[in-house]
Amino acid sequence: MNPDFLAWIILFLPLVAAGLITLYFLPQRKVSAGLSTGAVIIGFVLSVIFVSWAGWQPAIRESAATWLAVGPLHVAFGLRFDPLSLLMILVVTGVASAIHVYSWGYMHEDPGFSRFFACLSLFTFSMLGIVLANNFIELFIFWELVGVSSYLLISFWHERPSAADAGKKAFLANRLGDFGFLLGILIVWSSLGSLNFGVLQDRLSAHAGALGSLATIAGLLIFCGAMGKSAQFPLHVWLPDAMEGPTPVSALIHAATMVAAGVYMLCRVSFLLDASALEVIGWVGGFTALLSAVIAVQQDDIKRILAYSTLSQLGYMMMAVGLGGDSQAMFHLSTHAFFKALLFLGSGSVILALHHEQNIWKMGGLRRQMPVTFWTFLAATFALSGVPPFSGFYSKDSIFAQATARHSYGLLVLGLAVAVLTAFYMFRLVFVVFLGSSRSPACDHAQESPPVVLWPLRLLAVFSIIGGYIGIEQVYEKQFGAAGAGHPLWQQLLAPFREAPIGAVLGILAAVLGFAGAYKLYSNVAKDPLPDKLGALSRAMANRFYFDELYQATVIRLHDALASIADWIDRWIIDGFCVGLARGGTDLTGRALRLLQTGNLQTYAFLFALGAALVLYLVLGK
Amino acid sequence: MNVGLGHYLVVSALLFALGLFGVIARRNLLVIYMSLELMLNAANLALVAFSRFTNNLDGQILVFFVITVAAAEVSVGLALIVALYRKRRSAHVEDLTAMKL
Amino acid sequence: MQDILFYIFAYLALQFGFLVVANPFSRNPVTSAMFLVLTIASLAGLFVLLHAFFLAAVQVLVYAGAVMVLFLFVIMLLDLRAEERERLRTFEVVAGLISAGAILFIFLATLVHSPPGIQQSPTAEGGTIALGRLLFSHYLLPFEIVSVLLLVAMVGVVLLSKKNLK
Amino acid sequence: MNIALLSHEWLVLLLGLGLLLADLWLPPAARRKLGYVAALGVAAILLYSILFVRLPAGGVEYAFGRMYILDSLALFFKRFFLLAALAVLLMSVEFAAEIQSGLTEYYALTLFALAGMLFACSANDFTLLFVSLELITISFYILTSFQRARTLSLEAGVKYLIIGALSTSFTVFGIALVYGTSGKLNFQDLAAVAPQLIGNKLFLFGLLWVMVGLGFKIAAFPFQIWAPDVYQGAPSPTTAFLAIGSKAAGFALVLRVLFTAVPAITAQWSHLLIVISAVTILYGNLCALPQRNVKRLLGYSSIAHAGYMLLGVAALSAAGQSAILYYLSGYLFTVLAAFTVICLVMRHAEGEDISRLAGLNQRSPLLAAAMALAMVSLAGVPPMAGFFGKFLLFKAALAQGATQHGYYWLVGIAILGVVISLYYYFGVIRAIYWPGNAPDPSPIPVSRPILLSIYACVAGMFFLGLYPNPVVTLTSKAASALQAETAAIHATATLPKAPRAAWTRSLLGPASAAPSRP
Repeated sequence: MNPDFLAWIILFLPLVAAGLITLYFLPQRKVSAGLSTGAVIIGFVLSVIFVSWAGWQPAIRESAATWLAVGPLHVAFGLRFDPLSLLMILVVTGVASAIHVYSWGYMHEDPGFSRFFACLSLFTFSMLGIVLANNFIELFIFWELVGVSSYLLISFWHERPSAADAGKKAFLANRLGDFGFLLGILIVWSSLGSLNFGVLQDRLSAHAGALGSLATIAGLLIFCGAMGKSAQFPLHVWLPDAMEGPTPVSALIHAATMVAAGVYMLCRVSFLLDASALEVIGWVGGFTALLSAVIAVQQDDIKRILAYSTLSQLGYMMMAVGLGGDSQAMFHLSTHAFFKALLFLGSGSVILALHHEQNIWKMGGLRRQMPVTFWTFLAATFALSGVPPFSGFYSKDSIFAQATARHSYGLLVLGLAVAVLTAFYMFRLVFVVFLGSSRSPACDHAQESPPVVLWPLRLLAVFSIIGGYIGIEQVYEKQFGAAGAGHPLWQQLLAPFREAPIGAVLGILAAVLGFAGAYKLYSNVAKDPLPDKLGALSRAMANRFYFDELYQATVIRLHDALASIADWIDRWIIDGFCVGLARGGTDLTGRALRLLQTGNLQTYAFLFALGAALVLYLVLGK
Repeated sequence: MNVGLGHYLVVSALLFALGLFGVIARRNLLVIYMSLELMLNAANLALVAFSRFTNNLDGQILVFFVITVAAAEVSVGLALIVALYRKRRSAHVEDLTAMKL
Repeated sequence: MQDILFYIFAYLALQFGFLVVANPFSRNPVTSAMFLVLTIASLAGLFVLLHAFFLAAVQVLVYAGAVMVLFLFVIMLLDLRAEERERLRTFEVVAGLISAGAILFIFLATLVHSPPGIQQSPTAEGGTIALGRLLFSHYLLPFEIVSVLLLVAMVGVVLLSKKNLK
Repeated sequence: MNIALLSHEWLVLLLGLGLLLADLWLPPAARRKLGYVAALGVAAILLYSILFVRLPAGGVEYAFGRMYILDSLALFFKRFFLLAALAVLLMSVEFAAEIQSGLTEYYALTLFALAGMLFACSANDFTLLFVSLELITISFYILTSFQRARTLSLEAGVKYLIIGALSTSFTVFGIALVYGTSGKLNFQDLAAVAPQLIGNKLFLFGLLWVMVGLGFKIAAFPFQIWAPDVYQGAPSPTTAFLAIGSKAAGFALVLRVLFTAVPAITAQWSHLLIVISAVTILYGNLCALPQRNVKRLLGYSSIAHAGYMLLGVAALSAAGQSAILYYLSGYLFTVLAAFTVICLVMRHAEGEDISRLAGLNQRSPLLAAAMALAMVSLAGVPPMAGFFGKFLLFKAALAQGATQHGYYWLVGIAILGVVISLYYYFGVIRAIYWPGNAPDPSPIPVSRPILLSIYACVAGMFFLGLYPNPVVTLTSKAASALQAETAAIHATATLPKAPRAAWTRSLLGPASAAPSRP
């Protein structure tokens, strides 16, 4: 049997599960969950088997069936196997498996249990489709399917108006980007005459300037699609609202799948992007990273902090793409998938324990009641902040190294600033939620989550720790050329210091700086007994206090102000004004135009005759 | 000046314009309907004139069809107006604005 | 002689047509209907001048005879005394003048720009035999369709004007 | 002359007459079921058409002296109309309670309108065009005003009647001018002389007014003004048939006239077509935005969809024409699904406000899903049919962009229209799934035939969106017929008179001399 067959099974298993659940098993909760989870776990196992058979060969292979032939346009429904897609199916099925298992515990009480799993399976199917697609049309269709299924998931609790609105907002923002994307696809098709990625790459490498003057526009239009899906400025408004969905959905959307799709797609078609398009992409990414990191500092809702953190990390990935570092972007995407899924599932565990409390100032001291959640969350925090030897350090460092190599010092500084902020807000979160003493009675009675929730956390924690040096980057480098030779594990552990010492050291410094800031501010804010004991201490402590206040007065004030401004811009200018103006404008035009429709027959006859005269004039008047 | 095709066309166009004016300016449905008949007659005149001057009887056949169709249309239209009058006690156009915007 | 007759019939048709749509003395639909009969009769005269004898007869029989009688029946049936007070409104008159004028202007300009350039001596005779032959040979299909159309109209009229709904 | 050539039309007419006759003997209680008989009959004709009707080797056959044409385009449309009528008839049976009198006549008139459409798509001559258009239009006048007890229905009927008659007079005047300047009524004969008439403004004048009449049928700007009122007031099955059948018949004739009769002139009208298409799209979508009545909303949306399809006309290419046919196929399933749901949900309600859809999800999950999918497809979201149709249309227009940049603008505006339309389509979906308290929480019974019809529509939407290849092959073959036949005729001989004489003789018998036509 042709092993390619396995890949088709991997792709369609979740769809079959979703179909079976909707058609037959909606009342049987256990069966639906079992089907859905089984499909994705089997998918993961099959992916491992398939990958071990296919190997990480850079050779590009496809498995295709003719799907559409319109004149010169020949579109096949095909799967593309190269290191990029193979690794991604591992990541997607892996992370999705963990989330499915976790959902079994998390959603247990929900009446829409079966429906939830059906949507989850549909979502997994669409995401796998994006990863495996071998041409633009197929990609676009799965791309839209992801949009639809995310709409279903975000507005899963559709009886809440806020959830329904969030779903609609996500869908519309995505569609706005997608139309640019579709236009870009059409331009590429009309100038290069094919939609297959392999063929496109060949044609472009044969004639570098084949796209001509349209190259930049096409690149930017394609980036529009990524902007919507990966929530880049100014289309980022939907992502924080998308927190209205159940927590496993947030984890799925934020970690390996939906938002990653934009970055993945750009890497998939990076050969289409020319220098000026890349420049724009890089700076949009950098700006998004900074903006959302600043906003994250001001948030009190645990899931919102993580949402803005996702935005900011996506900004990193976009920045890497803009710097021409596709393998670095994908590397960060992969490690981010693990630790961000972990963070979300950890926060879900906390929220569950506190009976759906999401405000971090009503938490505290959860370290004792929830040790597993705490330690895994901490591991993810270290990874996100870029502390060696956690995975995030390696991937983030590779981006800094790329910036240094490209002499893009502007973006490097931006990236470092974001790194400082990242460490700051993440440790603030850890200090407030897990350390210190409890701030509400719920915290005292909190209990560790059931094992079905904890095992996914443990599994993801392992990957968040070791993800940086198990060869992920090497796989991507095989895809994008410049493959380094495989190194033993211990050498990879130290690789950043050997290959790009400046970036590595600066990265660690940034993390330390952020940590120090958070420690100074937030270990005091908590009602720890520690400050009381040390309160008797003399000048040194007073000085320290004074320093803290200074810090508070200047840096944090400024910080606060900046954050509020950014938040304000986000809320009013982008979300309110621009979107509002566009909506209001069209609405008004609609109402004005409708006045023509007076309902009076004579007016109708008049307009009809006038129209006939107009048409005559347009043609004969010349 | 000899009367030619052009003359007939001008008369036909004038009649057409008169009918159009009536459709737009009058408010009684019956009169509007008569104006529409006027427009159709204008078109018929043009067809007959063309038929005569191009030595081709197809135009006259077409007029035959137009007259038949117009008769059918008139009967349906008048029945409709009667039905509406029974319901609303009015054959005025302004009373027909339940649906708008 | 024929030219003079053309001018007479054309003038009559236009004059009566004007009285149909914009009679300055009466807004009564009956008056409009009567003038429409006269317009149609004048047009029949023009048809005769164009040697369309059969159509001239049909015009008088079907249009002036049948269709207009139908109109008059309906007017009597509806008892539209209130309609007599209908006034023309400025807006509607202006709207009508603008659109009808625009279309007329464009048509005349077109006619001047490209006059129909057929100047051979007209010979077509619209006799009953010639038309009948054509109608039942080449134009048999539309003829049959029109018969269906008349059936449709009949069914529709019966349904729409039936007194009781059950 | 092959009698079997017109078999679709004959059979449909016979079915309609049979229904009218059956009505005389049947007890009133059984009349409702006659709708199923009609539907069954249409299904049988459709089956017959698919199984037994084959085109000859040349791909085209003529009748009545090339007045009637049967080619792949006509056959495509005939099956299309039969399918549409089938669903509409099933819908009518559900709607029967709302029609006080003349139920059988309602079915029969639907069939006669269908016959008109079948003739229209085979029209190869202005006479047949006029007569078949009138058959459709007059049937629709009656069908629109069928609910005599409802003032709205009568008002819609009168509005449709007056504007329709206005458009008829324009069309007839247009035909007169075309005929007078060219001396031809046959499309292919016209194609031979049209290139010499490019400069003749009187000819262009006539042609434009013929297009005014067709523009009225498809509800293109600036002749769209009647559509919302009529869609709103007409009985729901009529609205569905109007949205699908009447519009498609209009497009069939637009394609025949523009691309068979006067391709040389159409080629010069790209500007006009681009402007009309763009304005139609914007008008329909913008006006639909603040709309609360679902049927009226679909009326405006149908204007917008006419605009999208005009994009394919404006593209002036076989790809564009094929895309129109594809789009129509998707539109068929989508609109039928939407109207079937509206018909079932709103049949007892006056005023089809969107809020009436609230709680539909609880009342009937199947109807809710069908309606939501239809809206998604109308909005052009993959993987539904609407997406692929739009994709093909945009692609066809962009392919012409190199020659004229207006096409880029047109596609840009069309995409803008799509984005605007999302708001109101999702408003409908939102209303369906909005929890709130439903005005009438009782579950909606769905009969078996309607169930079948809805399943078929949903399957069609998915099929056209997911596996377009078979239909694309079909539509591109049908579209290629438009010009190929003209070319074939003018290549073989100068034969405008030959077939006519032969057929006349065969009818009148050898004894009668063929009349010498002056």
